[in-house]
Amino acid sequence: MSIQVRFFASLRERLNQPDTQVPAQAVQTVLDIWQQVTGESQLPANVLIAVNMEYVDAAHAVNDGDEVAFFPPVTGG
Amino acid sequence: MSIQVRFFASLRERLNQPDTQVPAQAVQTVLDIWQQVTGESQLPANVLIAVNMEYVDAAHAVNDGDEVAFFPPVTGG
Amino acid sequence: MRISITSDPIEPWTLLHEFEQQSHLQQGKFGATAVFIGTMRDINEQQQVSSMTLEHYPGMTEKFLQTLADEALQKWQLQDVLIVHRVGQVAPADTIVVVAVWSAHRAHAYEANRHIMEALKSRAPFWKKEQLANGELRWVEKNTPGTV
Amino acid sequence: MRISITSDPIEPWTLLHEFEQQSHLQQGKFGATAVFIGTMRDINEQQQVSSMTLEHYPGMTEKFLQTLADEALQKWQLQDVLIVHRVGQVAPADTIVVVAVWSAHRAHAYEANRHIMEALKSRAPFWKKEQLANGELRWVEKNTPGTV
Repeated sequence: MSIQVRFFASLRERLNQPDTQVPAQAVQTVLDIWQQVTGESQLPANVLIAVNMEYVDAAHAVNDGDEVAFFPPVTGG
Repeated sequence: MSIQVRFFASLRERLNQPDTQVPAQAVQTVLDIWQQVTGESQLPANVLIAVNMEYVDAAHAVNDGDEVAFFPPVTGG
Repeated sequence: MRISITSDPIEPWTLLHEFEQQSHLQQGKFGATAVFIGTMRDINEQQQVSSMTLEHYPGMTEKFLQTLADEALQKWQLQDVLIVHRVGQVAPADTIVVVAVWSAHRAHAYEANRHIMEALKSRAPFWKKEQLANGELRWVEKNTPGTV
Repeated sequence: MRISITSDPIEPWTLLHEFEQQSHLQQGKFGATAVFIGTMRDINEQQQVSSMTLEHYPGMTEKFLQTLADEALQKWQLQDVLIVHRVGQVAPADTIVVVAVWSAHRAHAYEANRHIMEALKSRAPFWKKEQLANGELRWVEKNTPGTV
């Protein structure tokens, strides 16, 4: 019963945080996950969030089995 | 002492008018040339005009040695 | 820069590849290439078209396209411009026009390419005469609009 | 339609030529092809760049681009869409992205191509990390704007 948490690019480097898992019962929203994993109370304004590979905002509810990703502004193309 | 007059595409076919020359002293403007060569008093609104390969309007003055061209709306590309 | 009017078939991808090799374009300096290719369709105004003849005004057409390219180089930050247009007898699926621009950034490439195509479509002296599948000949009277 | 993320070098003109041969595109049916090619420059933010690593989010990036192409096919009258994006280690002058669309008329081709590129630039999960000529590594923080 867990949620997969991933970090990408400069955010992964800044946090020095490898991909991890959190117990599903410990969190209700994306923001809860951020706070629990990073210890930071605020989600920086420019951090993007995806749940199950779709963009969401920080208030999005999370469920067991979800994959939650945090990443900086994208710079492809 | 003459002005070269050219017609293109559907306009050339409609008028059945080959390229020709008019004496420079007989005309002052593009419209004069049109009237003299075609016998039509009005220049149709959609006819485009070039003098020496630059777009002009019907009131444009013409001079000895000029090349004056009349053509329909363009359809390239 | 290359401005060319040709009665030979145009193979756009080969043309573009060779132009990049031969032009003064410097490797690593351009970040954005915008290309438009116009191709003859086999249907127009709901009728089957067998072939088409493209007429132009030799001298003026080249001059017009050259001025267009010069103005685009002034207005946008472009590193190179290519305009190639077919004339004479063409068949469905033949390439009619290739416009390509190279720039550091995409906004300039997109804007310049579209501007060149709209000006070419509305002002460059070319005329199309279609031969329909039923044998009829007809002049194309106007181009399709440049907006959706 | 083809959506592809690749760590192999992209040769854009060969790619486009082969795609036209292999796709379901019907000869004589499309009149407008709009192509954008993004290429790595050797300078960024006034500094010389030696190489770059492109990271992506495997799974999400493909899904995002697929949705983007599907939506473009819904919104505009397109006959085909190609999106190819490089990842991994790239060098100056390497092709990073190719976006191509085929349509009956130019307005749809231009609009769709630019829309796809703007959405890709602003939302597709890719990240660039540059290695500068002085040895420094730095993440690219944001893309250049899509307007002149």
